Amino acid sequence: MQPGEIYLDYAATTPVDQRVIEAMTECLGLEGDSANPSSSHPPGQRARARVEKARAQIAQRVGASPETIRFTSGATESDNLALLGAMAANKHRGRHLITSRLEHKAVLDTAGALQSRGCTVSFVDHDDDGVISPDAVEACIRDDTVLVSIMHVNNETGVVQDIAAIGKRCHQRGVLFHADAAQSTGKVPLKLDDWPVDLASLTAHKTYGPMGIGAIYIRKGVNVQPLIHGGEQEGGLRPGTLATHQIVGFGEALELADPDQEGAQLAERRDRLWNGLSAIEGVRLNGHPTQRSPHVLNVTFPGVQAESLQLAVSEMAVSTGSACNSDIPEPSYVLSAMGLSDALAAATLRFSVGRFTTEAEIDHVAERMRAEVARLRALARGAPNWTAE
Amino acid sequence: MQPGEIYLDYAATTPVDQRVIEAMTECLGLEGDSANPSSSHPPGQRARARVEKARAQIAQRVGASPETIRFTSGATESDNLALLGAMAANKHRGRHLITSRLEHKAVLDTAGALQSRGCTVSFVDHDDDGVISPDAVEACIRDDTVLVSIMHVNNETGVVQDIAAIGKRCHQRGVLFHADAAQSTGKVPLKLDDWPVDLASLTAHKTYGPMGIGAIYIRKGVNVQPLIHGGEQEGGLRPGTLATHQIVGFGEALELADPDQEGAQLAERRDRLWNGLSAIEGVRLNGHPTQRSPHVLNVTFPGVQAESLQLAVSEMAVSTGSACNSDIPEPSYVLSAMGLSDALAAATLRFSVGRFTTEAEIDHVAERMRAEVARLRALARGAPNWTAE
Amino acid sequence: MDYDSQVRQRFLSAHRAGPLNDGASGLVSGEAEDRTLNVWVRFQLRMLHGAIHTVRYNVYGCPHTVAAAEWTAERLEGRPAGALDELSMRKCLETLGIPVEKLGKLLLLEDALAACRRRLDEHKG
Amino acid sequence: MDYDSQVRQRFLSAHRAGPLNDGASGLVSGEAEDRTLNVWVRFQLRMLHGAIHTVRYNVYGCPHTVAAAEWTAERLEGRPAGALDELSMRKCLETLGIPVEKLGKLLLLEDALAACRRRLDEHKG
Ligand SMILES: Cc1ncc(COP(=O)(O)O)c(C=O)c1O
Ligand SMILES: Cc1ncc(COP(=O)(O)O)c(C=O)c1O
Repeated sequence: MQPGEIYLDYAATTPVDQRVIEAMTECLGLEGDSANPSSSHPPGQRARARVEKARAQIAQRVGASPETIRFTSGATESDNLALLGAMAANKHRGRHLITSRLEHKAVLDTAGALQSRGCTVSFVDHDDDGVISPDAVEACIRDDTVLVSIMHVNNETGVVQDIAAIGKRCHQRGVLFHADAAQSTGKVPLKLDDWPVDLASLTAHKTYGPMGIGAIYIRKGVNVQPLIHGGEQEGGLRPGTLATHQIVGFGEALELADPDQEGAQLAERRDRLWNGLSAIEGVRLNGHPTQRSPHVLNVTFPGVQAESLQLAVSEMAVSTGSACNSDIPEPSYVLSAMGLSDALAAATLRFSVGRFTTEAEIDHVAERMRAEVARLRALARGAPNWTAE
Repeated sequence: MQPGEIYLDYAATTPVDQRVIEAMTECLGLEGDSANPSSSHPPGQRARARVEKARAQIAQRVGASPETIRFTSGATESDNLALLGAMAANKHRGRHLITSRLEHKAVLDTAGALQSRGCTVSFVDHDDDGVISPDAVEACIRDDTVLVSIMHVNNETGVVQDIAAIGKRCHQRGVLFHADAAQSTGKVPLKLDDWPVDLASLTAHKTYGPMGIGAIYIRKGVNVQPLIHGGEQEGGLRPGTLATHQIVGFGEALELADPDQEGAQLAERRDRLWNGLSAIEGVRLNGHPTQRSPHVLNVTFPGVQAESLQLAVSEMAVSTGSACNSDIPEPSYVLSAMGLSDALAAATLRFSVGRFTTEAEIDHVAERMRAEVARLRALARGAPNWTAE
Repeated sequence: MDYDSQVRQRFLSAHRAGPLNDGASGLVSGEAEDRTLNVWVRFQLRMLHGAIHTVRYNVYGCPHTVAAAEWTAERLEGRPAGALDELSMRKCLETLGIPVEKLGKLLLLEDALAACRRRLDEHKG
Repeated sequence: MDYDSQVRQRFLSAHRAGPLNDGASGLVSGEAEDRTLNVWVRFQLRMLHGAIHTVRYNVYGCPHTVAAAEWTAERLEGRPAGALDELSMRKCLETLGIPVEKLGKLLLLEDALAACRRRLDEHKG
């Protein structure tokens, strides 16, 4: 960030923690552990040891055993691998997938790809707060259902699904369960081996680790077909030279992440921000009021356009629409699915707090938001009702 | 590397150049350009600008225009995307693929996956020096041939294929041409837009850039289906959050890479090493004596096992077998395809020199190799002929 | 989104925003809206001796739309009434460096001006 | 490949490598090879008073095979001839921390020892 800028877009990505940068740098130069971790010579073996240490750190943080963790290039790839790979490897069980309309595009578009390959997809309903009930999931299960994919923490609203309860229903009915946990790590505890979860997607860059590295959790005994071929890395499931510095950064980041302690701090910042914003007339908090991750606040400011609000407060990095795809500003499909009108969806900003967010920043943001919403509402004075409904 | 170690495995991976590390670090911490390059706020746009600068740097180095370069997680993924994506997108033209037995596993295993999906694959012949003639490629082309995939520089032997000539035959016959150029950049000049190449695989970590980032070159107008779905990044062809620091490192690395100047320096080191090794009785250089990249030396030491030699000289990082897959020591399929017996293939080491290789290191290596080959040959005195034939 | 400084500056200042005093004489106003484009705009003109003396606007829209409204107001003040027909939003697009995808929204500004023009003609007629 | 220090040390020193002087008396030798496993080994034993006095070997193989040959030679010296039958390569695997995939190669050492044993019996017989 530049001086004077305030970063409140931690749900899009997090700056890499200084301690993580240091660990990564140790693997990069000629003096570092920079050999190929698949090489059999001593420098290769040292790099390999670092990779395996990181795998153990990650496994430990998400409540899994190391051999269930396979590295990928990020949660997008993990989501694809989970859906395409599990559906392909379990064709004999059927060709039916269940997911929701609140998922990340990495799941939704992959579900679309499966449809075009002859699979059928059911979308489970959710309530207006964006919560999916285990009953609703169970009601969608058919004899030919192979997989249910429901995200843990929603990236736009922060709503947390009860994946343990949902997974339980899946397992009772003999169906595989995948959870996209890209937004969870470090904010909400994960107990993957204990929970009835077969597959989970993880990513480093939402938890102060580097972009471009993620992992897939695959419960022992669950069959998944690789998307990428060539080489024996990651048990043949995900070939390609292992990126030591990236993996080490991921491991270090998860070693540092402590949902119990950090979650409370994030919630405190988030609540302070909501306190400051709720003074604005008509503002509305989207998503379940309590079943939510501590880092995200999704707020509608009826009567102003988020794009304008974003430019007005351009010293703050906040997100309009869906963070990962905001190249094209269009109303968020997640908010639309939750019943917001196009106008309200376009009047919504996502604030997401993180490790480096200060109270002073929060107070500044709340004050500036109050002033700019007032200015833009004055600019729009006389506008018809639909703009704010 | 640790003090006293000598790294001669640059074909497996290269340490990241210090200048590249610095550029990467600028994108990592809170003070850096660490936002998501798809975010519409100013820090996001700054990250995006860095990504686009890197794309231009890479394009420039490989003789392409920026919009032909799409980022992937490495050459393994690019090879998969090229083969699976082009075969899928061009089904109407046929289902026949041509490649060679000298390719990297990323191509060979993907060809295998295509076979299991109903495609047919022909393997073009090569001579004992590992050279593939354009005539031989043309002879394999059928009416239903969609794609030919031939690597530029072989990762084990360093043999350079004349991809411009091969591509020309493909284009004359209306067939797409893919070149795996993972080993080329910075060592052998690339002119992708000028050459009759439709698809090419690139990777950063063989050129002093970071592991875990690569690119695919896709000539304008060539259709490729994505492997991974979700999000609009890279024109929808390769979704997933763009890893700014990785991309920036790749760009900076290619900016620094100068095949004309550096190639000569590498060749000089390589020749000095060969000079020192050729004093050993019976040694044999594999691959074409002149049509080769300046960084690789593939040498057979009849009568000794490479695995033993490697442990004997464990202060030097050299490669036995195929670099990227040496988890499991088995005779190199490339050398076998070139006619070496199993025993000779298992008596082979790959030495690969790089930017940081010094003359003193070369001289030390040559001397140590002479001593250890002598010791191990003495150990094996009395062994039958097949061990050295 | 990367905004041209021309857009940014007009959006942030919006000098001519806000309603004219409705009580005054020689006042015409015109509105346009498009719900699917998520835009509403109203121009108010004070006419003096057959010329456009003052322009004010209110707008609900994206930064480009706001900037275009400000630009429009700038351009019209001091011009004869005929300027209402001549003002081109393609010109606006070019001058302010607005992406062409936004033209649909900008054309609503033309609609609002056309409504002003009709009012003016009614007054005369 | 990560070698146990037990393997590394024996491979690097290989104290008992090299042929015994063929001219001397009380010498038996036995070889084994497997081309597909890429291994050849020869043991030479000097017998004295019915016991194994000295063991030497030559070997063409991977570091584990070399280390196992060295270990075998160590273990046999000073033992009665019966030790040739008792020596277990599974024991060697365990002691030196050799991966079980290498057992096939190591069993060739047993074959070479068995050949020695046969020679010994022939001499006696
Ligand atoms: C819920 C969710 N799933 C998947 C992704 C994709 O993750 P990645 O950027 O690691 O590909 C993201 C964020 O981008 C996300 O928030
Ligand atoms: C010729 C060739 N192709 C592909 C690859 C795979 O590249 P990456 O490690 O970037 O996946 C390599 C090296 O690993 C290679 O040498």
